[in-house]
This record gives sequence, C-alpha cells and structure tokens, in this order.
Amino acid sequence: MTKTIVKQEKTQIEKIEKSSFFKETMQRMVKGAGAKVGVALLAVIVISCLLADYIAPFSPTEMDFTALFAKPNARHIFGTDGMGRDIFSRILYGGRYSLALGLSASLLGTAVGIIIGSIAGYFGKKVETVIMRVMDIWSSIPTLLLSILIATALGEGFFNTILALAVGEVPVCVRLIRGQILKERCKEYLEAAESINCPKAVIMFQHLLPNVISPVIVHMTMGIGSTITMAATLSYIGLGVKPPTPEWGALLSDARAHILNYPHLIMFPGFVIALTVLAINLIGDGLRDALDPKLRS
Amino acid sequence: MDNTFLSVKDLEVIYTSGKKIVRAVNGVSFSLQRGETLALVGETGAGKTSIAKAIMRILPNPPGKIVGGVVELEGENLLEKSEAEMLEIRGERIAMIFQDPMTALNPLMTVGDQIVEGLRLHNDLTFAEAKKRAEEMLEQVGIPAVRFVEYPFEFSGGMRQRVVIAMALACNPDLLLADEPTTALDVTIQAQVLNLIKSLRQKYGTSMILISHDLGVVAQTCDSVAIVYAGQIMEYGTKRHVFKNPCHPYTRGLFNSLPSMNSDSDRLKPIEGTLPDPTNLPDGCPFHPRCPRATQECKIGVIEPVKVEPGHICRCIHAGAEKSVEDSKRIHSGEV
Amino acid sequence: MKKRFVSLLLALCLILTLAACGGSKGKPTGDSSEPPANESPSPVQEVTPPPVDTARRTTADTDERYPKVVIGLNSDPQNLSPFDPNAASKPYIFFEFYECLFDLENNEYIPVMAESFEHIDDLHTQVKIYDYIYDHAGNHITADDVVFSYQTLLDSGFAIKYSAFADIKKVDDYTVEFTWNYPLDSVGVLEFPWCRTFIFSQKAYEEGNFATNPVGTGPYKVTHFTSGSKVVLEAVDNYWQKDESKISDRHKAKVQTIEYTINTEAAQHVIALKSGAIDFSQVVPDENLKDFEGNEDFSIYVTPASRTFFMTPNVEGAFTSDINFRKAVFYAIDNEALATATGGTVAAKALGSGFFSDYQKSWEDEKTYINTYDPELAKELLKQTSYNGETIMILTSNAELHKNIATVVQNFLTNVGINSDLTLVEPAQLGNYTTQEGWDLFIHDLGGGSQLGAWNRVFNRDEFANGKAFGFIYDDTLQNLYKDALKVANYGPESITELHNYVLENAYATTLVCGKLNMVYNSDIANIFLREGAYLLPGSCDYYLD
Amino acid sequence: MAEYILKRCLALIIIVFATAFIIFTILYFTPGDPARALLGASASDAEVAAMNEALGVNRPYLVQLGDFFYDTFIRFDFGESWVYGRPVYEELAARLPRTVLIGLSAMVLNLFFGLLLGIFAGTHGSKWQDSLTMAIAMVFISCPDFWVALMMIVLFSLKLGWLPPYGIGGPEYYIMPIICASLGGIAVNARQTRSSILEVYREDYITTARSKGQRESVVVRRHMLPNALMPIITTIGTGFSRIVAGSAVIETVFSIPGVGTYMLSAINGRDYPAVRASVLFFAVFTCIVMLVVDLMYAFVDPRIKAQYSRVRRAKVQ
Repeated sequence: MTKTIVKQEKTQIEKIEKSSFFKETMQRMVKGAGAKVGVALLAVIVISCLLADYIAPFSPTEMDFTALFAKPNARHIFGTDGMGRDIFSRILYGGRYSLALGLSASLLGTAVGIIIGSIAGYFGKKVETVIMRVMDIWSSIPTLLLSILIATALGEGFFNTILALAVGEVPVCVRLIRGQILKERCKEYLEAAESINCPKAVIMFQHLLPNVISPVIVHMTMGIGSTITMAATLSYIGLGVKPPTPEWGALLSDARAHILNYPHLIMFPGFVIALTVLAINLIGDGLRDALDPKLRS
Repeated sequence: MDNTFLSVKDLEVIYTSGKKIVRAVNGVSFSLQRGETLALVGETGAGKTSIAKAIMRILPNPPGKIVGGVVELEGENLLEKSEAEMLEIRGERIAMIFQDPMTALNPLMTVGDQIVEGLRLHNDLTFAEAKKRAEEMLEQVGIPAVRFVEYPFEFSGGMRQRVVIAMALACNPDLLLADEPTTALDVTIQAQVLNLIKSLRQKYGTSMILISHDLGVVAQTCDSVAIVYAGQIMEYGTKRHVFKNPCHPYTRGLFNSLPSMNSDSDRLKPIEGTLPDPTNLPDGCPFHPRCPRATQECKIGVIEPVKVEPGHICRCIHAGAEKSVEDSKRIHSGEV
Repeated sequence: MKKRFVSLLLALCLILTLAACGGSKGKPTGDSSEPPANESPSPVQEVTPPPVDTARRTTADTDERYPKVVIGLNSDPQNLSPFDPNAASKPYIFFEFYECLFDLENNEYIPVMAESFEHIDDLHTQVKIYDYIYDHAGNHITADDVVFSYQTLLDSGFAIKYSAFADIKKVDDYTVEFTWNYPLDSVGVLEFPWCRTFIFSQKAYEEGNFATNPVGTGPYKVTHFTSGSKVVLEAVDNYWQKDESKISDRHKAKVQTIEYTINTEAAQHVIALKSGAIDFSQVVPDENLKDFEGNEDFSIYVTPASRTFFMTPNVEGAFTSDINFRKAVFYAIDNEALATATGGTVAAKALGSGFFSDYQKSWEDEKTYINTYDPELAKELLKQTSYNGETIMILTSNAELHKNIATVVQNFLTNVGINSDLTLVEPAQLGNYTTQEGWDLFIHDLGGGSQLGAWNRVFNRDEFANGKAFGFIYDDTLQNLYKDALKVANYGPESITELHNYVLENAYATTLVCGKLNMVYNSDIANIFLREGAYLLPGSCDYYLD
Repeated sequence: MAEYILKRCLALIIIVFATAFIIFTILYFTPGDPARALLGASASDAEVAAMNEALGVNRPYLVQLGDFFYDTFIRFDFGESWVYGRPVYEELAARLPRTVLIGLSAMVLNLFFGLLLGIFAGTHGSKWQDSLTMAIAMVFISCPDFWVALMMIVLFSLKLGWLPPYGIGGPEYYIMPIICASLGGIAVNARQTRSSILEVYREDYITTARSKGQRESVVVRRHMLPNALMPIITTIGTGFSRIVAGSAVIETVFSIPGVGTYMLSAINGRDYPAVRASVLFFAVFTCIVMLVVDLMYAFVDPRIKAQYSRVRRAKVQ
C-alpha cells in the first residue's frame, strides 16, 4: 500500500516539472485578450518586416523620379516620398532597424542592469551603497541628453545608436532588480543555498534571479516600446541612424517638412510605430498579469 | 423555534470568472439561537467563508453573487434589504473577524481611528466620546489604552487580532462571524484569543458563527456544529451528536485524519482524492467520488438530509442505523 | 474578456482616427488642384515678383512709414555682438542696425560711414569718415572708435579673411590709415575688412553687453531680443546721415517696427504665413508654393541663391585619382532630377550659380559633365578605370539638404554600377574634414560675395593647413590661374572662364544644385529689396500704405 | 527627518561633483572643436586653429579640468557661452522659467489626469470603463510626442486657428506644448495607478472596512486611495525625468527657447561652458525633485515617519 502512494506522488511531481516556468507563463499569458491581440499584431509586423525582400514591391532606396510625393495609389500603397521612394517598402525594411534597435537596446540595457542590480542587491552594504549612488548620478543626467552626448561622441551608426539608447535603461533596471532582491534576501532558501556553500555566482543567477526576473521582463517589454519612440526622437533631432537606412524615426523626421501637403508621408510611419508600440505594450501587460504571483494562485 | 435568532434557508452563492461559474454555496440551511455558537467546519475551499460573507452581503460583487435562498435575522430577510439598510446592520448587528491579522488592518490609519470609525458610524458620538469608548474596548481586549495612537505595524500578530476583535465588538453586535480567527496565530496566543472571545460573548450575549477547519478549536468553543463540504452541509447537530456519533462518511474521515492520543497507529489516514471541481460538481452526493461506502444511489439525484436523531441530521443515504459507533472505531484502529 | 477585446479594437481605430485627422486635415485649405497621382510636381525654377501697382500709394512716395512687418527666420542669431556677420541668421538682421565703413556692391566699395578714401601707396590707404556720426545712444563716433572696433574684432578671433589687413591707426579725429600686408591687387580682398567689420562706439561697447542689446549706428535699433524666439527692431528717428542724397537704398527705414520670429520647421512657416502670424518667409517648401498661387493676400518671389552645392573628388583617392573615374562619376549624375528630388534647389548648369555677377552665362552653352547626364558614357569611362565594384565613401553633413542630396547622388552612382557608402558628420564640423584622409567624394555648399570669392575655399590652397587645395589638389597652374583671376588688373570674364575651363578639363570638381530662395510674403509689401541678392532688408522694401 | 534630509543633501553634492566630472570628460573626448563650429565652414584652418588656442581648448586635460572645477564650484562662475556671448547663468535664468513652467505644469497634468483616469479604471475593474481608459492610455504611450505635436499644430493652429503655431508670448502659446509634454506621462501614470488600485482592492482591510458598515465611497477615499497612491509617488520622480528628456523635442517643434533647445544647440555648437552648465542644472534640478518626492513619500508613509518620531518620542518618555 505504501509503495503505491510513493509512486503516485512521484508522477505528480514529474508532471509539475514538465510544464516549466516559461511554458506555463506563455499559456497563461495568451489567455488574456489583450495579449492575444498584441502577439498577433506584433507577429504580423515582425514577419512582414523580415520577409520584406519578398513582400516589398520596391527596394527601399529605388528612386522613381516620375512619381515624387505620389499620394497612396495602386502602384504605391502608401505613396512615395520626396525622392520617389516607395513608403510601404521603406516601412517594411525600416521595421528591421527599428525593431532591432528597440529590442537590442532594451536587452542590452536590461542585461547590464540585471548584472549590476543583482551584484548590488546580493552583496549589500558598501557595494550596494556605492552602486546605488552611481545609479543616482547616472539617472540624474536626463536620458535624452545622455543619448545625444553618446551619439555625438561616438558618431552616427547603428551600434552607436543602440549604445546611446541602452544607456538610459540601465539605472531604472538596476533599481528595480535591487528592490526585488531586498524582498527576496530575507527568504530562507538563500540561507539554505549558502549553507551548502554553493558559489556566490550560482546563488545569484540560479536561485535569486528566477524569482526576481518577472517584473524586470515586464519592464523590459514596456521599455522596448519607449526605446523605439526614443530612436525616432533621436533621428528627429538628426542623431539617429545614418541615411539611407529607412529607420522609422528617420522616415518621420524626413516627412515633417511636408506634413501640410503630403500628410501621408508622416501618417503611415507614425501609425505603424504606434501600432508596434501598442502591440508590445499589450504583450507587456499580458506578461505582467501572467507573471504576477498573486494571480498565479 | 421561538427565539431563533438567525435562520438560513437554501442559501446559494456563485462566483463567475470568465465563462466558468463556480458554485460555492449550494443550498445551505441552518438556524442559530440567540447566544448560541455554531461552527462551520470543512476543508479550505468548501465555501465556509462565502456563507459568512453572503450573510453580511459583502461578497466582492464583480465575481460573487447570491442567487438563491433566504437569510432571516430576527425575522427580517437580509437579502431583500437595500444597500442603505445593510449599512446600518453591518457592524451594528452583525460583525466579522478575519483570518490574517497582518493584513486585516489599514496600515496607514492608527489603530484607535479604525475602531472609532466603526463606533461613529453607528452611534452619533463626538470624537472624544468615541475615543473613550474605543479605549475601553482596547483595555477589554488586553491592550493598554495609551497605544490608541499607534499604527498596526507596531503590533504583533496576536495583538492585532485583539484589535480586530475590539473593532468588531465595539458596537456590541448581536451576531459575530469569526472567519478562522486563530489560524494565523501560534498555539499559545490562540488559546488567549479564544478565551477572550468566549468571555466577551458571555458578557454581551453575542451569538457567533465560527468558521474553522480545526476540530480542536471547534470542540472548545462551539455549541452546535455543521460539517460543510462542496458548498453543502453534510451533517448538522449539537457538538455532542457530531463528535460522539459522526454518521456521515466525510465527518468520519475528518475525525480519522486526527492523530488520536490512545491508538498507536503510526500513519494518519487522509481522505483520498481532492475536493470536487466547483465548476462542475458531481451529480448526487458531492462526496461520492471519495466515499469508501459510495453506492450507485449516491451518484444520482438529490440527497435529502436524513434525521438521524432529534436535532442531528445527515445528508447521506447510508446514514441509517447499520453503521454504528463500533464500526467507526474499527475504521479508526486501521484494520480495514 | 470579450469587452477587453472590443476596447482594444477601439484603441486601434483611435490611433487610426488620430492619424487620419492629422492626414485629412493636412489637405491645404485652398482649392489648389491636386497634382494627378503619378505626375511628379514640376520643380519651380524662377518666379518673378508681381510688378508694383503704381495706382496705390507706397512708402516710396512719402516719408510715412509702414507700421509693422513680421519676418520668419529658420535659425537663431543667438548672439548680437558685432562679430562673425555671416553665421546663422545674423546676415539677415545685423545690416539693419550695424553699419560698416563701406558697402559691397558688385565688387565695388560704396561709402557709408566713410566719406572718402585715398590710396597713399601700395601698402597704405587713408579713410576719412563723416564728422557727424552718432550711434543710437547718442555717442559721437570718431576715429578712435573706428580703431577700437577693428582692435576688438581682431582680439575676439572672429577676424576671418583678414589676410591683407596689417594694422590700423588714427591720423586725426575723423581719418584712419590702414596698412596692408601686400598690394591690394586682387578682387574683393577688402570685402571683410571694409564691408563686414561693424563700427561702434567704445564707450557703448565697454558699458553694455552687445550680445543682447547692441548699440549700432544703422537706421534701426534693437528694442527686444529673446534668443531662440524673437528679435524686434524699431526705426531710429534721428538717423545720423541727414543728407538724403547720401543715404543709399540699403540704409532706409520704411517700416516702423520689424519683428523677426524664429522657427526651424519649414511646415511651421507655412502655417504661420497662412494664419497671418508672419508676413514673410523664404524657406517655404516647393510643394507649398502652389498653396499661395492665385491668392491675392500673398505674393511669391523665387530666385536662385548664392549657395552652390559642390562635389569635390579626392585626387589622391584610390579610384578618384583616375580622371576617367572622376568623369564617370560626374556624368552619372542628373542635376535636373537631383533638384526636383531634393526640392528647394535649382539644377546647376556650370561651376557656380547664376546669382553672382561674375558668373558667365556662356559657361552653360558648352556640353560639360555638369549640364549633361550620360549614364552610358559614364559606364564606358568606368570600364577604362581599374574600378570593379569596390565601395567608395561619400562624406557630407547630416543637415537636411546635404543628407538628401548625398542620398540621391548615391542612388545615381549605384545605377551606373559604382557602390558607395555615406558618412555624415555634424554640419558645424564639416569644415574640419576637408584636410582629413579617408573620403573619396565630398559634398559641401559654398556661398560668398562673388563667384571668384566662392571658389576661394575650393581652389586656393593657401586656405588649407596641408597646403593643398580642396580635394588634396597640388597643381601650380590651378593656383596661378586662381591668383591671376583675382588680380584687379585682369579681373574679368576671360580670366575667370580660363580658370573655369581648366577645372573642368581636369575634372577637379563638379556642381550639383544651387540653393533657391522660395519667398512668400504678404501682398502689402510692394517690392522686395535683397542685400547682395540674398538677404532681405525689410527697412529698404516698399509697402502699400492705403 | 532632519538628518535624513542632511544625508540626502550630502549625497546631492557628491552627485553634482560626479556629474560635472563625467560631462567634462565626455565633452573633452568628443570629436570636433568649438572654433570650427563658431567660425563656420568658410574660415581657413589657420584662423580656426587660432580661435581654438584663444578658447583654451588645446590645454592639457587636467589643467582644463582644474580650471573648470575651480570656476564652477569655488567662484560659482559658469563662464561665458562662446556661442551666445553672455554669461551662461544669465541665459539659463532667462530660459529656466519656460522649461520649468512646461515641465511642472505637465507634471501636474500628469498627476491629476493620470490619477483620475487610473482611479476611474481601477475602481471599475474589468468593466468596459477599465478597458476603454487603458486603451486610450495605450494609444498615447505608443505615439511619438513630436508626431502628436505636429498633428495638434495642424489641427489647432492651421485648421481651427485657435492657438498660435509656435513661439512664446501669452498663456495661449503654452497650451499645446504643455499638453504634448504631459500626454505620455498621463498614460503611464494612469496605468500604474490602475494596477496599484486593483492590487489594493483585493486587500483584507478593505473587506474589514466594508464589514464595519462603511459606505463604498468612503472606503475608496479613506482606505483604498492612500494605500494605492503610495507607490505612485515614487513614479512622479521618473515621470519628471521623462518630461525633462522630452523638453528638448517639444521646445524644438514649438520653438520655445527653453533649456532643452539651449542644450541641443550648445552640444551642436560645441559650446562647452553652456553644455556643462545646462547639464549641471538638469542634474541638480532632477536630484532636488527626487529628494522632494522621497520626502513626500516619507511624510505620507507612517512607517518611515514613525522611525524618526519614535527616536524623538523615546527621548521624551
């Protein structure tokens, strides 16, 4: 009789392990209507940008001088810009840059933030105060200014822009992680891990991080949205990616002089940016609800 | 039934989440004499708290909804009362104590203010009079009056539960609903709190419904007991009936899972299986999937409560004579 | 959950409406005809302003002043001290309230504060100034003030193009003597020393801060300056030059108040014009010009500007050292299409802009790589070079017009099989890159007092630290041709054409487009007066008074 | 409370010193030089070199650093802006009111409408009101603010002609810039308020309050809001730095001469004194706002306030 009970318990435990943390979050997340719309929207946008070579009717830099400032018509769905380039194709090709920019800048910023944050959170005392003071300094300089200075110092280009955008993310992320770790630090499982003297790095990244990571993931997804808008703002003041890269921000800043007579130049890129950021925020919301421990029980 | 103080008939409560409907309470009926204490006993999730909140009509209204039954307090049906009238009743005639003292008090208001709030809602006292009355209540629950101005975080768990009790009994209610008041406390504090509740009840003659899953606490404080399972009362009777002669298999299962002092059996016998899914309750007796004595009849139709002896009913077809006390003892000693 | 889904669809159409309302609202109010979808708008070359309606009374006839005019500028003057008069939007404003000894008109020095001048010998010149000059604060201007003005400019470091100037000293109360480093035999050498150096009183300069409230001697004085937003000038009642005959057209005061408002967005200028917030703007985008055609409240005046976009090859570059490659590149570019694509510019037909007096129309008659677009020829020339697909580097600034021109040039080069990459630097730092290695083609714009003056920063190797002309050219013939053309003695069509043709033979540079002034102004302004053909002098324009 | 403020002010000074050092170093290593920016493209290289010498840009790093620290922190002389030709603090003082006006009023709008929308959505949890407000908030977070600004200009000044398109003057010039600056913030605040209210909605002390027979409106006002708004206070700080970052763009579109545009033109023109001064201004201003926010937090949250008063009270008893 006892053997059967033990067997029964084991199968139950195995079942739990199989549905890992990630799969479970995904299942719960997709349940929410908002997240469904978000995922669908983002999927459409990302796929169409990746397949730009096949979908886009024209190459992004091809100039058709007979059709300058053409209004949206059969041949050019979104119309053309001042140099006869097809807006629809430029948005598709541009999407790669904007999304890559937004994603990598957020990832870079968050990754650096996590590392510094966990060090500050876990080691505490002197290390923590020093790091937190540095973060105060870092966040006291306005993000846009920091990006401008970095972009000016390093000059134009894709990777410099990523660095310039990621710089703003770090202090916020560090503060978030440290706050979370403070909550977790008093929990017993950390003392248990220390008691069997497993190395500090393992404690930090295997035990501590998974419990602390969910608000950071949510913050990061929200961050992607604002990073894309920030990339657009950087291009707007002439510091973003260098032409002829059709990054969305560049499209907007080129179009602003013609907003009166050729509104389609600014309308479509603005609209697509809004949609993408909306989709990302919806996913962020879905993630937050899915990862929220209170909702989990 | 002349001085029946509270009578609940066929109370039904449901919660809606998304498309699914959770049937928390499915036709509960019981009555309470003035000054009497009734215990609602059952596993967590059996619907005990929903019954209490339904009585006071403070179910969180987007998900929870009372869909049937009558709750008569001294003859007046509370379910038909308007919200304004309920405001008069809550705190004045019915009060409630909650399970986790750590979160039951507003962290940003002083303890005194939270008691005064209840007092001034139901009797027009000036702040000074209410303050004096609140300080008296604090003294009664064993807290020095001078701590009136302190905040909840400056109190221990036990002390906070005393404050909650003071707050509940401040307006001298007729009925006290205690939702597992001592679960979150350690044993020594638990005894003090129970004695405090008992002494205050005797002093003000307050009748009480105690919700608990701890049979020890029930035995120590209650007059009559109702065993609740999946939103229905399986067995109802005086403490003596239910403890001495448990006839419903679920009640017996509860008693069996208690470590008894005299028998030396090394393993406890838990009731197999888990609570049924409230969104699609099994037909017939909800306990039949886990019941060792389930037969075909148990699985179909509605199981009517059977009067086993005066004042002691049991909702089980096989509750009849043949399963006598010895049998339960045998199960008890673990030969089966 | 369904409700949440519905509301999210709502969010999507909310964005749509916001965008659409921006879009549809964008339709110009006028009933201007929409260009049919695929026919591209024809580039507006030149529009002459409407003739003055002699029937109406204008300020030309009387001394009465037009009350107020608001001018839209698209860059901030930032600093009103009397140095560096060519930066940002200073040239539009300074010449209303500051004055120099002379004015420059077609390479001649017209006396203003100076009564007369006399060359003592090759290296000395004496200038006599009027003895009744007073500035706005009532300070009497004497020779001491003139010397002080020059000395202050030299100390400030802003004294550019002062190679000829050696010294200045006072002769008597109203005469100063200039000493030169070399005989003044080249054209326009005194443009900066005599016509760009403002004279002000020492007392006023030392007591106040000219950066925000300057005290000049011009027909207007500055009454309000908020950097980045607004400058207000008021006409001076007791202008020092009482003798009407001596007041040249550039020093009139026909409007009482001039207000300059600053906004960098071209679209904002159009909105401000339409809503009446400003009376004049010269940065109206090409496509908006037709909004104002046929509208009697506005007049349009479009004229080429002095600014010309040059593309200079690096003669020491890997491929650009080969003349055939250079010619292939130049023939591959269609200036007409480039002008239409970048908007607000006119195709260049020769090595300069028709705006200048010393620009010869005859240059446009011969078929050169500037005025002919021949991709086939370009491909053949390319075959004679060692180029096969490597990427060359085009360098320019990230200013709007530079960026667009470079992008279109890049496209033209790709069409003939030349791969190129763009490097964009900050506009303010572009000048530094001329002597730095690494670029193959350099797109930059040049302005100046005259065509020859404009070429100074391209062909005169003395201008550059590395002793080579722009594009690392070290060619004595080019240097001598340039120096000879400058000589006053043989300054004329032949010498400048000889230089022009020599450059074209060696394909040392090409021009792409010339700037264009798209001026739209309130029809109350009868006629427009442009100093040196480019900078509006509101005080000298005529206004209808009825 | 006093020594908490003292500790923070000390930290402020350290932060200012550190920021000054960082900005100086970044500027020192930025390519390009001020003379070329000042003299323009037509100046010859010799003249540019002479000007750089005059500006003292070629002096060794440490000498310049020493000079800068000596001037700024001892003589409190921020130096003269090379581009504007007047002392930097004078220009900053002239431009400060405009940026502060837009910044602070945008923050007030943020807080007011953000909370209003958040509470409205939170208290009507998972009903259509909640989803609608969140949808609107989502829209405004997603649109880049200069795009919204341009759309508003087209709508209000061109089509309807109610407001002037740009520039400074009477209050009507500031309406659109303030709205644009606050839109993003309102959306963010609304979302945060909503989620924090939903969290507090589930707390036990809310049910306790109801069980005392308290009216729903009073439960919301006295029990729910104070607890829900606690975390919101901290987001005011981050909200502020978001507005300051946006000020440069808003000021460019509406051509309002504020500290944002001043900083932008200073960076482009390599006007080192102006860049250093305006960055220091932003850093100090942000730190002060952060300090005020923390004090507000401490003042409102009894747990922190009690720590200080207990120390005082312990002495008293």
